[in-house]
Amino acid sequence: MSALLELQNISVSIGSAQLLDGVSLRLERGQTLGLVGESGSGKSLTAMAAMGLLPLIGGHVSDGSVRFDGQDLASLNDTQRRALRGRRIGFVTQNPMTALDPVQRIGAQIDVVSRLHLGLTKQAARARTIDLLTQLRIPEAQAVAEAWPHQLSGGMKQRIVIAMALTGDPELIIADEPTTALDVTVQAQIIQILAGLVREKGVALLLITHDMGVVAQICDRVAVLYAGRLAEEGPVAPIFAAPQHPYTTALINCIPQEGMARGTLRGIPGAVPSARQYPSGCRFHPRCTRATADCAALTPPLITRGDGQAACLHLPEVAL
Amino acid sequence: MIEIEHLSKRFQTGGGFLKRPRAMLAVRDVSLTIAKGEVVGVVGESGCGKSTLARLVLRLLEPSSGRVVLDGTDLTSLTARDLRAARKRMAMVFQDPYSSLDPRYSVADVLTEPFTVQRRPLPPGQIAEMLTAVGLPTEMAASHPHQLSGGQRQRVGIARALALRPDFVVLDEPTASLDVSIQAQIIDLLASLRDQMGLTYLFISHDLGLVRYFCDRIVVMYLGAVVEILPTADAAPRHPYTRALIDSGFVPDPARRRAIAPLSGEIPSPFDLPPGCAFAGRCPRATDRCRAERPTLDDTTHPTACFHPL
Amino acid sequence: MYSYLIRRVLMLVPVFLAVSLVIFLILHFIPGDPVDNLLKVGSSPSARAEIEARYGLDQPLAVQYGIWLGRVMQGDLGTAIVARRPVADLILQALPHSLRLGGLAMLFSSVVGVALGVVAALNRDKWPDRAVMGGVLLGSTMPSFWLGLILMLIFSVWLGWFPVSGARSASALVLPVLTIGLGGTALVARITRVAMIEASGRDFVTLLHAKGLSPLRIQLRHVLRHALIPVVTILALRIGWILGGAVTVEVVFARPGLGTLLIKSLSQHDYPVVQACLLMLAMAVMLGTLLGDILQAAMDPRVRAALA
Amino acid sequence: MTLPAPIRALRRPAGAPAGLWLLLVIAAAIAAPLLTPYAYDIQELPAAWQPPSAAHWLGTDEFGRDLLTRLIYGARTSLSVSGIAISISVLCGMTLGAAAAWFGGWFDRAVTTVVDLTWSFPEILIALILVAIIGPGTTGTMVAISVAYLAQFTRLTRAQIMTLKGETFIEAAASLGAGNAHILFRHLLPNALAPVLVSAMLATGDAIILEATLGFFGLGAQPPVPSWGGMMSAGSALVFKAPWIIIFPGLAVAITVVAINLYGDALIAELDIRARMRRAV
Amino acid sequence: QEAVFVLNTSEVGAPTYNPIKATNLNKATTLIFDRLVSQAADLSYHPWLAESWEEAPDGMSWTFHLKPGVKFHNGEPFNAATIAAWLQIFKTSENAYMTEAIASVEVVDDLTVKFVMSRPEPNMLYNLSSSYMSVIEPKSYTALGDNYGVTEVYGTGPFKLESFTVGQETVLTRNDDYTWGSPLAKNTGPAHIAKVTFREIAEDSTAFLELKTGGVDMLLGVPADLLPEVKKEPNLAVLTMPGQDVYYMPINVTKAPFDDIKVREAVAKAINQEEILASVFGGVGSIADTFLISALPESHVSDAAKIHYDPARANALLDEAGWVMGADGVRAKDGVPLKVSLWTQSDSIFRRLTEVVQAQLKAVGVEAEITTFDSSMIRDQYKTGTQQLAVRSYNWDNADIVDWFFGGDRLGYPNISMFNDPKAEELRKTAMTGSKNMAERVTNFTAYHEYVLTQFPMAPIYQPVDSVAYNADRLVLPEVLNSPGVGSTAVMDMEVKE
Ligand SMILES: Nc1ncnc2c1ncn2[C@@H]1O[C@H](COP(=O)(O)OP(=O)(O)OP(=O)(O)O)[C@@H](O)[C@H]1O
Ligand SMILES: Nc1ncnc2c1ncn2[C@@H]1O[C@H](COP(=O)(O)OP(=O)(O)OP(=O)(O)O)[C@@H](O)[C@H]1O
Ligand SMILES: [Mg+2]
Ligand SMILES: [Mg+2]
Repeated sequence: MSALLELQNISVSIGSAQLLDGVSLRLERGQTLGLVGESGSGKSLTAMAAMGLLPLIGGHVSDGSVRFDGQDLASLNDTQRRALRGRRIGFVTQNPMTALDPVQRIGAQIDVVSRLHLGLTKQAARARTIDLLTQLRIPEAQAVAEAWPHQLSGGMKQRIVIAMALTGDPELIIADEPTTALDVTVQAQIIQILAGLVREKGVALLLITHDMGVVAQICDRVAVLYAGRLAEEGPVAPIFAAPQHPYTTALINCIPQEGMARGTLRGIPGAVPSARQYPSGCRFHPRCTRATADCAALTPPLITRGDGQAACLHLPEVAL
Repeated sequence: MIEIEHLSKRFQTGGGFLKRPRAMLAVRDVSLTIAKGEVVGVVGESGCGKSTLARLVLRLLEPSSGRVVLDGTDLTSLTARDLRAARKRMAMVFQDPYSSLDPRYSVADVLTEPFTVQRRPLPPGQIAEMLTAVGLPTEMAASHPHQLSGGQRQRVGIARALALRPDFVVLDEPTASLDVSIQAQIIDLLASLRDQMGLTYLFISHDLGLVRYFCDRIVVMYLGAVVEILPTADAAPRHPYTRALIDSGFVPDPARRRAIAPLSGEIPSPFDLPPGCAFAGRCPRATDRCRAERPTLDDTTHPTACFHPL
Repeated sequence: MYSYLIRRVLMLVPVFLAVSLVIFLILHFIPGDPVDNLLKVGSSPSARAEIEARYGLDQPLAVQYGIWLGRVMQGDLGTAIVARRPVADLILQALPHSLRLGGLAMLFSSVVGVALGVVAALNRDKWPDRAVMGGVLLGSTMPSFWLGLILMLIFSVWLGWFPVSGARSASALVLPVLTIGLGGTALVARITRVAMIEASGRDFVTLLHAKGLSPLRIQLRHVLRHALIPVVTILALRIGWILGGAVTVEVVFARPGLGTLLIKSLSQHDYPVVQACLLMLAMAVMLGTLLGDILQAAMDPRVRAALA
Repeated sequence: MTLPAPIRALRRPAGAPAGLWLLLVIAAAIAAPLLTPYAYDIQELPAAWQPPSAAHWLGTDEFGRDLLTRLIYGARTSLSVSGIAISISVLCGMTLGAAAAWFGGWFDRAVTTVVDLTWSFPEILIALILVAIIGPGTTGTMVAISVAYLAQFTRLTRAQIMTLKGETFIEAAASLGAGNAHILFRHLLPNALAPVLVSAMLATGDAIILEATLGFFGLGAQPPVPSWGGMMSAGSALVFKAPWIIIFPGLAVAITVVAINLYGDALIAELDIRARMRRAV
Repeated sequence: QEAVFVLNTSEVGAPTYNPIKATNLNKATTLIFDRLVSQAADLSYHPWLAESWEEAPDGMSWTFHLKPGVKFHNGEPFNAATIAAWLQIFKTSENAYMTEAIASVEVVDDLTVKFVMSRPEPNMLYNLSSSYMSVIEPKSYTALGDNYGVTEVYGTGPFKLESFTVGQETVLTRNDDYTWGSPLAKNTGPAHIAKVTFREIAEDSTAFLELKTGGVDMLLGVPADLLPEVKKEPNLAVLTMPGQDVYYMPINVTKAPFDDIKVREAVAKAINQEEILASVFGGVGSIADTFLISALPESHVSDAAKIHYDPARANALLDEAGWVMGADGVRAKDGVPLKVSLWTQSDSIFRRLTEVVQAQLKAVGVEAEITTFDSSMIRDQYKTGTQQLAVRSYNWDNADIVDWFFGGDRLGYPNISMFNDPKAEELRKTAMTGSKNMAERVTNFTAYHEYVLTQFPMAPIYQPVDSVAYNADRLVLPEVLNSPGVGSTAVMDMEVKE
């Protein structure tokens, strides 16, 4: 069975800057793929590429292909691509506070999706909206549909955005850091909802997050991005048990764990390089504890290991 | 060393021409003692009054009632002039490293400012020394904030806070806007500085995991009030809210997956709190009593404001 | 909402008092005595006193203000000293001309300005954007009297399409409306463009795209709607500007109107008329802000919520 | 090391020609006597009304005076009057705005109310009334222009300081024990300066138009001193007979103001203060 | 038949059609009101509302026989009682001096009145032909108060007021009952034109453009500098008549340095009238070398008294007065530079004229600083008496204007020169009240005028011609125009081509 979403070795450029370099991802139906990495590593760009929305920010896929259900997005025309968005691919943004049109009522913002993609009448669309809101355990769905965005709390808004993503009955949901702006208790609610969708509706979920905890708890696979390149990708359990890439190790070690003694947290020295000055060779080498002279000189290839892949010169498969 | 006694802060907003203002208690009757060398954490969700508490403690805001005593001096009754002098002994690191540095100031200017405002001579080599102490290259002295990354800025902010060698530092979510990787660096730095300089910290965060890693004692706040004070970082929680906070965290270990059991219900508006326990609406253990009567911290070694502690 | 409206209208009262006081006081600092205009040369002090008494000029300033304000409240704007007729008559004669000119100019600026702003925003950084913004910049930097004269030279003198001056036919409105309107168009186009571009970058627009809506629909139905909020607010705030811009243009095109009346009365030191003209303009400004606030509240539920 | 922003702005696409034009105009204004063989005030009545020619590149006016010469000298008047007026306005406006933002309370409310009101009135009206009070001439024009723009700078400064007051670095300074004076003079005002100065520059453009308009009403610089507005005013009477008399000064105003705007935009981009300028409107 | 006329710029803004209260009346006034006496182009007097009149041989009484059947616009009859009431009201007028010599008015019968004089008044007929002595309707005048002439006005003239917007336009409609026109016109009975609109346009050039583009039919005043432009247009015609204006430079004799008669004479003779005539006025009109228009016999003063451009004398006088030429071309005395103020009004022709005057003064070392005032405001400024030099003009066709502008009892305004000379006052008294007949009056006024000239309270500059421009495709003007200007007489014979 072919993957539902497949990024094949894609590169993304905005203007003259190449911001993503040879990223490949696979997401099967019913699976959850976590995409992690520090800020600025290219997670959102990857999501935009998958949505075909790069032109919005002035970017384009300069190499490789994005395939949805076997179809190359590049081979579709605008109308066909639009027919996918909102219908077969749902999108959940990072900040629910700004994701809703502040001058339109909640209901109307959801209705439009089913009217556009499912061809429902006004009444039918509203019925569907109410139904969805109820499914997401939103109390007084009727009233909420008539409310203005500013009248709702952050967690509620994020649920509305999810409802919007669900309206077209999508096969894939792309969620770009859906909980970062929310309080921890609300964060748990939202993650639970997303995980439930995968479980109950069998949708595939591309979950962008910076929280390794979330990945560990609900993802099937995880992809680690660093400075526009894929560092490591594979099923969650083996990666957490034995990360192949020093960056993955470092990321996991950044999280204070229960029982850790004070002063043992190390973090990753330095900062993510900006796209204009990516280091040569392995882009992680300036911050890597295991870096050697080779790391600065050679670009590590993406090596397939078992069910996953990683790009590090220190992997045993890499013959120097 | 620090005694916080019945501190409260009332905010009024929205008053205008022919319009009645609305009032809320951002901090409600908070009392707390911090011993020298201790690291006390404050956790709570957004808007529960953590930052307000921090400002009140340093008297960057005038409290509506209550007092703060630092080593026997009542900060709340000091004159403006004495207060300014007293500021040598205490400092604050701010949440947002982007707006906490004057964009027109170079790093050197930022680090000189504490000496200027306290009318103290700047010891030679001091700036380089401070930069080194927070792990920044000395060349960075000439840089301006816009040339620095978030982590670097926060280091500059820490260096500025420590410039006058205070003994008490309030850290208001110093890592909230940073990446986890950078957060770990900063926490690490704060820990080592504390060891070197014998600092006392009031550490504010919304991340219970982080607080449990970093602090000796933990104050849990909910809607302006303290609901529990964990005597040690690994003490088992007694308040259902603390429990919920712990359960909301995701353990970064796929081997220890567990069902997510989030709280239901919404946080009430601080402008019209229910008469009883503020958490009652979301609490799985809530009873009619909780909804009618407001619990206070009990007098145990593990103070908890709950009628039905765990 | 209604309580807000009432509050907002009540709020105009102190503002109106402040404005009227300022207008009243300012004019008393203007040198030159209108009474001189009325007096026969070499007339006796008693004749002067009589005239001063007739116009209330012999009272203390505070009393004069009180009397004046009281009369204004009753719609009595006094008698023009030079033109010797009720100021209200003069104002009523002038006002329709100014309103017609100002209203049309406003309409022109908003319609054309929004259209140009949209075109520019949709073609951001491409040639239509550059052309529109360039033209708009030039339009807003030409002194309006100059623009008026040049338009008059081209369209009236050389081409003979429109009358040179006056207000005797509808076609006489074309050039003055254009002259004032071009400045406003520039402003509106610029705000529209910036507001559209700014709104396009907002998260909810990304989400609209993600919902599969067509880009044109997003721009025109959603983004433009947002962009119009600042445009409407600023336009309403600029009512005073438009009427003020009418001053020079009315003079250039020798049109009757508040502007011409104001300039004339100002030079004749005809206090009551100047006061009335300024009061009219101030009222227009106040109503403009009121209208702006109301429209903003109507267009933006967040504003409504903040006000309620 | 990076160059100062005004110079960096010159390297932007629109900033370059705009900046050069402004430099040219300023240089010409300063070096006026050296640039032209004619005097601005000597009448040559038989040579009146000449269209542009080799001897008089822009033609002559109704007194046979060389228009180019008068245009250059007019730049002196227009630029200096608007420049000085705006400088005064900025000084007073900053003081007033800073005081209002700083002291708050009834003082702030009073200032805001008055300022908002005057701000809603077109500058030309305010200026016309003031000139009527002070009397025509350069001094009157300068005072009128500075008062007309006072509201703008007061508002802007106040808005800037109000925003800045909420910035954490102000609180940080206070937490170090900084006094009011330090915060005001070392943080708030320096940070408010860039937007205020840039908008002062843009306002100078508007002031040139305003000066020209007052000149058109015969209230600006008095003859024979040339000013762009005065020249247009004189030329307006016979625009159909000698259009060049009014066309060139009008173009001078328009181009100069365009240049000021373009250069100002470049400066705003270079200083990265667009958002701050917009917020303050 | 409708026509649109544009009033002369000097008449713009006239606030009222009340001839009693007005200080500035426009041409439309002459269509609303009739006068007792009409004046022909040769300045002779002819009947109008008065069919005939007799002056007593000693000049101590006048008897007027009124035209029967004349009615005001509001239906009131015109008769001897009207005259008595009107002259009673006229006593309160700004121009009451015109009837000063009338001691009382006797109603002889319905159509006969007799003026009993307190002294002979040789100027009587002139005064009665002046538009300020337009015959008003006394009843409505009293009833309307300040509104008379503004909202409503009733005269006996060939046109009725339909609407009046100050500073904008006045619309008149034909008085269909009118049969009592002045015999100077061919048509004495209702006018040919049914409706006349008088527009007020402050800028001469705008008015010209309106005429050129067909927006209006006639300009009642065309400044000399526009005449060449008008003549270029094939469809426009110009009618030129002797003018009644004089442009001059008043000199304030009380303000240093002009308290020194030498300096006054110097600046007066520094004005190059020929150059101004040629350059500013395109050679149309003539120079002025006395204070009066040359059509008046009183302007024939001795050559010595006439004031002509004489730079050598100007320089010599200034040297003599102690003002030494400095290196910068400005004279100075005791370290004080010879800087004086030069006021003018904002109308473009004045601004241009003044700039030339400024340059001419500069040529003899006098630096004049121009201040421009709005034309309606400058009068207040004169009243302050702080002026030094000014450039202005007046429009009058009687020698008594010398009295008006130089009478010692009118200092400030209208006596801008602040001239108050004992000898002049004596001559003035004789001229104004001491003449028994016209010939005597001319002699007395000439002497008074001549003396005033020798004291240099002003410098005469220029006398324009009166030019009217009209659209020949639209208007037909009578071949001969038997009146001093385009007024009622001309309009009666005017026709519009359809
Ligand atoms: N519109 C744009 N123009 C230029 N560069 C951009 C643009 N958007 C993103 N970038 C750059 O692309 C890189 C990756 O950005 P992206 O937003 O994908 O990061 P991210 O991983 O989503 O980070 P975060 O966790 O902060 O959301 C960054 O270096 C960023 O500076
Ligand atoms: N100056 C102020 N005026 C009015 N209300 C205020 C003010 N400062 C804070 N508040 C209100 O007080 C409450 C507590 O705010 P505070 O900033 O202390 O919360 P916090 O716990 O620090 O939140 P966060 O995690 O978002 O920083 C909030 O509801 C806030 O809106
Ligand atoms: Mg992102
Ligand atoms: Mg906070």
